[in-house]
Amino acid sequence: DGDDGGPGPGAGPEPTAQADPDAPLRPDLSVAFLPKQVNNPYFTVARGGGERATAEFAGTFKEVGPSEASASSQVSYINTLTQQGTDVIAISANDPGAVCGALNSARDAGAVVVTFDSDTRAECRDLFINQATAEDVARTQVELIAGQIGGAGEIAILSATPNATNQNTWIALMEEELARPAYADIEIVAVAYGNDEDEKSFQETQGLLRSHPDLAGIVSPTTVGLAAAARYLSGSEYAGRVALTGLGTPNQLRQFVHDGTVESFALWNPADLGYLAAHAGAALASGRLTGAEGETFTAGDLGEFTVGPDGVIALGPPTVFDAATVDDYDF
Amino acid sequence: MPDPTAAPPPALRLHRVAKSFGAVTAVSDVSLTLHPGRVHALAGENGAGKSTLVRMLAGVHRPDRGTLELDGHPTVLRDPAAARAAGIAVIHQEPTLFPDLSIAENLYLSRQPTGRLGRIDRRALRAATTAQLARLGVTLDPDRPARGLSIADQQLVEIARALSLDARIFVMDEPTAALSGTEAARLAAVVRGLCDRGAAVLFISHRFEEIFGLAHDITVLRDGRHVSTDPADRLTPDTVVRRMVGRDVGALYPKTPTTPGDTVLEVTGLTRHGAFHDISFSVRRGEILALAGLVGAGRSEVVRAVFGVDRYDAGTVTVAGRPLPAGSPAAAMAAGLALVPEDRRQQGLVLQLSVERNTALTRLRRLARHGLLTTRRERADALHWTERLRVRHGGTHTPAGTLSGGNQQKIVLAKWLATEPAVLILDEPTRGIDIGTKAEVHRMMSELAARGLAIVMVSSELPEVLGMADRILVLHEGRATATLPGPGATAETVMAAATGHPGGAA
Amino acid sequence: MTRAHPRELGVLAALLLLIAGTAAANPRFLSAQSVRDLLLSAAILTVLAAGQTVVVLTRNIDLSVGSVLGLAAFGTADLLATHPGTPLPLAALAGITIGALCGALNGALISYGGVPALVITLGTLYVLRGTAHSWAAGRQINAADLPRPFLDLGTATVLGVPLLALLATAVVLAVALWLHSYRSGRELYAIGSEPAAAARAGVPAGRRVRTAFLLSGSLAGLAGVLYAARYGTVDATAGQGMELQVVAAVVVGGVAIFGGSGSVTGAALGALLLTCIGSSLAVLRVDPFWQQAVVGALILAAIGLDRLLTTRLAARAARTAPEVSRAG
Amino acid sequence: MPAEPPSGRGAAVLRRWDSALIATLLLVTLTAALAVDGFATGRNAQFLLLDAVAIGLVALPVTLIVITGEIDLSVASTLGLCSAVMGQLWVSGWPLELVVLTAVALGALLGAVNGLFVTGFGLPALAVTIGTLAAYRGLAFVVLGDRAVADFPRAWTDAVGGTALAGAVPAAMLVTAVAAAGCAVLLHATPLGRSLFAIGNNAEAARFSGIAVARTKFWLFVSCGAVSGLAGVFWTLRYASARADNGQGLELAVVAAVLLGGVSIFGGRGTLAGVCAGVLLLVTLRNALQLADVPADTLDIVTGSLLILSVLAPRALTALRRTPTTRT
Ligand SMILES: Nc1ncnc2c1ncn2[C@@H]1O[C@H](COP(=O)(O)OP(=O)(O)OP(=O)(O)O)[C@@H](O)[C@H]1O
Ligand SMILES: Nc1ncnc2c1ncn2[C@@H]1O[C@H](COP(=O)(O)OP(=O)(O)OP(=O)(O)O)[C@@H](O)[C@H]1O
Ligand SMILES: [Mg+2]
Ligand SMILES: [Mg+2]
Repeated sequence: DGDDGGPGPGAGPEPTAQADPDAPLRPDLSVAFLPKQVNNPYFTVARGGGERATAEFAGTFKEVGPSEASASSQVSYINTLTQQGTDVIAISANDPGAVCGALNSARDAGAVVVTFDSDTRAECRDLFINQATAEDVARTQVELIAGQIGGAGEIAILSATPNATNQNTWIALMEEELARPAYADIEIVAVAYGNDEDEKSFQETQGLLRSHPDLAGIVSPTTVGLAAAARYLSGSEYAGRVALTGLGTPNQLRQFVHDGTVESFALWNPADLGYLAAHAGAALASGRLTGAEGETFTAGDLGEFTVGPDGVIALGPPTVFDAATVDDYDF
Repeated sequence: MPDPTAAPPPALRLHRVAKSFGAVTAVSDVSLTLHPGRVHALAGENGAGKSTLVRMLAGVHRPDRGTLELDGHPTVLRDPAAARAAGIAVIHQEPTLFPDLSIAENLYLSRQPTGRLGRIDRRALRAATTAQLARLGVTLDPDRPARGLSIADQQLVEIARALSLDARIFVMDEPTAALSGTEAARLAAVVRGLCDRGAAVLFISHRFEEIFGLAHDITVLRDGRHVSTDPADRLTPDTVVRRMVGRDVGALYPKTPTTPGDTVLEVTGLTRHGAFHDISFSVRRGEILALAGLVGAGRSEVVRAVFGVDRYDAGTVTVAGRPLPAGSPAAAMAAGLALVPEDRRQQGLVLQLSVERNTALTRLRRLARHGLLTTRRERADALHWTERLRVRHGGTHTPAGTLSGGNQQKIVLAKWLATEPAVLILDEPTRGIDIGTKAEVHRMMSELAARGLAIVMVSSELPEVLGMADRILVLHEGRATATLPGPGATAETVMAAATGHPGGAA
Repeated sequence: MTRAHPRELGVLAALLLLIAGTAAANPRFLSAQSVRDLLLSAAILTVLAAGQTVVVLTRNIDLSVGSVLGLAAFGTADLLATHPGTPLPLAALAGITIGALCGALNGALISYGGVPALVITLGTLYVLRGTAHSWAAGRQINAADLPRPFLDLGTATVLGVPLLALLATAVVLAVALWLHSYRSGRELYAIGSEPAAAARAGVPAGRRVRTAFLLSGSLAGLAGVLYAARYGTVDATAGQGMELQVVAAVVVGGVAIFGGSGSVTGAALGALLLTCIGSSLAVLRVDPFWQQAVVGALILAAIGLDRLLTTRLAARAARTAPEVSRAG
Repeated sequence: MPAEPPSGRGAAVLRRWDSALIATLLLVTLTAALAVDGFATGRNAQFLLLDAVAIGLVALPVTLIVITGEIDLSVASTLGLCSAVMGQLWVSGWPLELVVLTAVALGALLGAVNGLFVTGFGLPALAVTIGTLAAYRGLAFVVLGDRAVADFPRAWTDAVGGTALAGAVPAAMLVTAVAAAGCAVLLHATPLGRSLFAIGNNAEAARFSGIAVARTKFWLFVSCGAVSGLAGVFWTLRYASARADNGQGLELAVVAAVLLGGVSIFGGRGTLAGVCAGVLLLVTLRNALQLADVPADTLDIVTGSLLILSVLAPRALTALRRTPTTRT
């Protein structure tokens, strides 16, 4: 389905001006973060990074957003930001298409738009800050699970909602990765969807174990799913028999890493993601970047980044956490 | 008759109480004294303020002015619980039961016999209920939910509930309105028993034979004001009526003989399992057919099925030669049928809506102009009918629920008379209606019949049946037991058929 | 109420049908661990349904339970995380107290204001959820922040039966006993059956309604504590959207939505049925895109079946009524 | 469900509530215009009115349904399913005119299913529509899965977001306003409207008066479905995105607006002007508070408090005007 986040070829307004890497950063930039949903712990951490970055270039920062993840309420927040004349809008989109009209009005009114975590169609934003390339995420998780189950066995995937775009991209790439000869003995037997709800994730984990008695491992590329599956496994007869890995935050999984339910798992640092998004927005708004492929800029203490094809900047490969390193992080 | 010289102090005294609802003065300056061992009857037209007085004694309304004394002590009844605690048991005019609770719990709610650890003793509860109902000669299953009880059965449960209270003062607001003679007689016996035990009773009825049969004292109210209080033996029905109405009342059953025309309504083999079986009758223009029987005989269910609000399993209904589709009141109305149902509060009226909305409800389309309906038109129409039936109301825009019981009944009559039906079905048309208006209703029925209407009347009042009907169909346990000619029938022949012993009268 | 309970029979039939069907397709659905998981999963919903039943019987409704659960869950977890030394009973009491306060607020607004519960609790649903969010301010409390013994409560078993399930059963039995055998419990039915009659009979309706909401709130608080113990991860969204599930459980369990009839055992069966539907779909590996549609269809089927059984039984009772013999 | 005591002032209080609500709306608008930057601009007014369209449209039939004492919680799911089907048909190459008609017809069909369950089988509407809420949403996922269809023609999406009357009002709002006016006449000045109030207050008496209660309710559910389908079309074109989860959670906002508008949840009372004012008040307040950078938590708290106030205030008004003597 090419109608979601997939960057369309030749889409988007061509950069009109030339980038000037030495342009001074505009003073008093107003930066607004618009997460999928406010009060979501993941985005709270990302906001921390954004706030830190904004303080570095002496802008004003705010976070606004709906209390439940829906595209339509994001639209009304974008409209509000447009009304307020915000300079930088950093958004994690609930729907790649639905927010497009509103974002383009915002850009017409002079704002720059940076997407992070979850992209829109390429023609409605200036830059996308990719937390990790999908290939990296998929490869890391496959490596982790393969190591944990000793390179052979049945595995299952516990995803978020069936319509989560990034989840589905990762799952597809994991399947590709597993098709390589090195993983010939590993087979994905099922994909379950816990809808990012605790109870549903519990039930789906149970269902997986029930319908696949020989299951060797579960990969859950979503923080809620991973935490719920870990909690369920740790208290059930399957503890220690079924391996578990995926994407999760160190704080959520510390307990289960220490009690042996989860050997290792991966994630990027959401704070860095927010930090990078804010800096990229400032660079755009000041004319240091236009979003064209090949441009480079420095994002505070994270160092230098290069704009890739379709205006995508990658944060870097995800970090792997295990018993030795999990206590070094706090998010 | 108890000896008046040895009269103990009054059990209850109301002194110059008054009560208004907005602009409507329901009761003004009424005093009333109830003595232990005496039955005090309250008489008055519909809307005279009787039920309002009752509600004050029940703790439902608080008087605006005036005082209440119990055994000589001034008392304020803040709520129904307080009235009950003070030893006052009330039977309200409109029975209000808990449809989902069993009859036993309806009787003994909050007073259920309890056993160990305060748990309800269900066996004792059932036994007490059976005993209480037996006092009234009623055999209802104590475990049966109250939902679906006929109005009469509801009234009986309401009475049993009040009687089961260990009270010193009993207030009874038209307890017999829905009952037939048998039950009413049994209630009278129970009331006498209560008096003998020293209870004081306030008794309200529109039936004079009951009042004069029971009461020691009679108070007459008019327009919310006290008119007179006298010992019953110094009064006659005529004097009471004159004091109530302020004028003489015409004959109660002014039946004018008519020559019946063509058959309009024909019912053949009507059956509904569990309710009635193989009922057939026909009514001709100008004729009044009465359906008689004991309470619960199934009369109401027959007429409901004919009108289409209830389904039936077999049989046909034909109006003016055309078969009527089952289960459609709208079709019945289009064919010229009208049904004044027995339960005015549930079936007859939308209590929350204004009088004018209620009277218009049967003719919404006819009153509309270009599809639009205005309050002005509804009001003009409602005023016409309320004046014709002499309804006492605080304006046609007031909710129907604020009218007195009898006046509500008149609104139901009005909304159906206004449809100008060819066949008028009346289920207990004069329940709760005062004597003056009753005469009026009867006169109207005669008039309508004379103008060629066919009338089917269900009534539990034998005199009404005998006085008004051209023919009487008697039902017993869902089956027709006799068809009697109106003029020739006597109370005995009807009762014989109603109890299942037609004795060759058919 | 002393007769057989046809309303519960309907749900029970639906439940057995579902279990039999699933077990036929996958026998492991009846394994010890599986049954344990099922009971565990149903426990929280059951506790909520018990409270909701009491409220619905009085012709009211409590839509705020999901938000109350969230607030209590977060409160308890926050307390335990910031004061790790807090004795567990005290922490549980704190959660229940939060719930009780919310319930008392609902009850007071409804009974003193004389206003419809649906509107008030829809309002407090928003208000309490907003409060939980501003309290949590995006924080999440994780398993590592919670004391081990507290987390163990969520998984502990007594003689192989999950502790949480036992607790839920105890709650249901206690409420059932109260509703069935105590005067005040019967008064709840009376209030819901016909408020006007209850007023005339001198039933202290206001007090009873307040009690019902207090109970519902407290049980939602308890459910919040159980939630925190079971899932180990709590943020301000805990229990979001739960209200519709609870109402569905109660209604499926045969409690009349307009009050006056139904039983808490029926509601508990309803909760079990709903949970079972979720588990069955997971075990049967029903296409994820179909799952929600099937849940909806099964809810409809359950209430339909219940209605069918009820009317059948009523019809049979009417036909065998003593007064009138049946037509030949 | 005669839960409301027959009060002589019911209608009058309601009328006063309408005017109070409209006054509040004007006050909020005026205050926001003076105090909130960017509120009093033509563009913001456009945004605001566009935001009100979906809620406002769906609130109309829901108002009628609630006045008859029923409820429809499945409206948002119907919207979602119609949107999903619209997307699916569009990608499979149907002409858009036909797609739109099909979506509306589908909505009517879904409403008919609700109506059949409620009037045909006599099941409580709350229970039925909680079931179809899940079922329809689930079917939306079955139809469109995780896909989003976005490539609707610009001409259509622009038309939906476009303006009429010389750019003064969004065209969609104009349509909604006309529909609202039509509904108001229907409800307050036609035989059908009168019978809706009668049904809501006492369905039995309405049936005894020759009103086809079941048939009326059935058609109300059908039209509610059709309007929800229309709202789905609007939603899809407005956001240029057909998705299975479109409009999720809208049902509570709609019910909140209807109740805020003074419609009694027990049926039989309410005005359409009140509901319109309720919708606009909710949307305006949200818009103004968002512009004032009030966080989402506080928005929820304000919305909830407003709902609670909406029922408590008329009571307080009545209580002030008459001393409590009646307790029927
Ligand atoms: N709640 C109320 N609000 C407004 N008016 C009321 C209310 N209750 C009673 N009234 C008015 O008070 C007057 C007296 O009514 P009441 O019910 O006491 O009459 P009643 O003597 O019992 O008549 P009936 O014989 O018809 O039962 C009537 O005009 C009635 O409309
Ligand atoms: N909806 C119902 N459900 C169950 N039983 C009912 C229902 N309606 C009436 N009954 C019972 O059916 C019997 C016949 O009632 P019906 O009202 O037709 O009697 P009736 O001859 O009109 O007497 P009444 O004087 O009480 O009106 C009664 O025993 C009544 O309790
Ligand atoms: Mg009276
Ligand atoms: Mg009858």
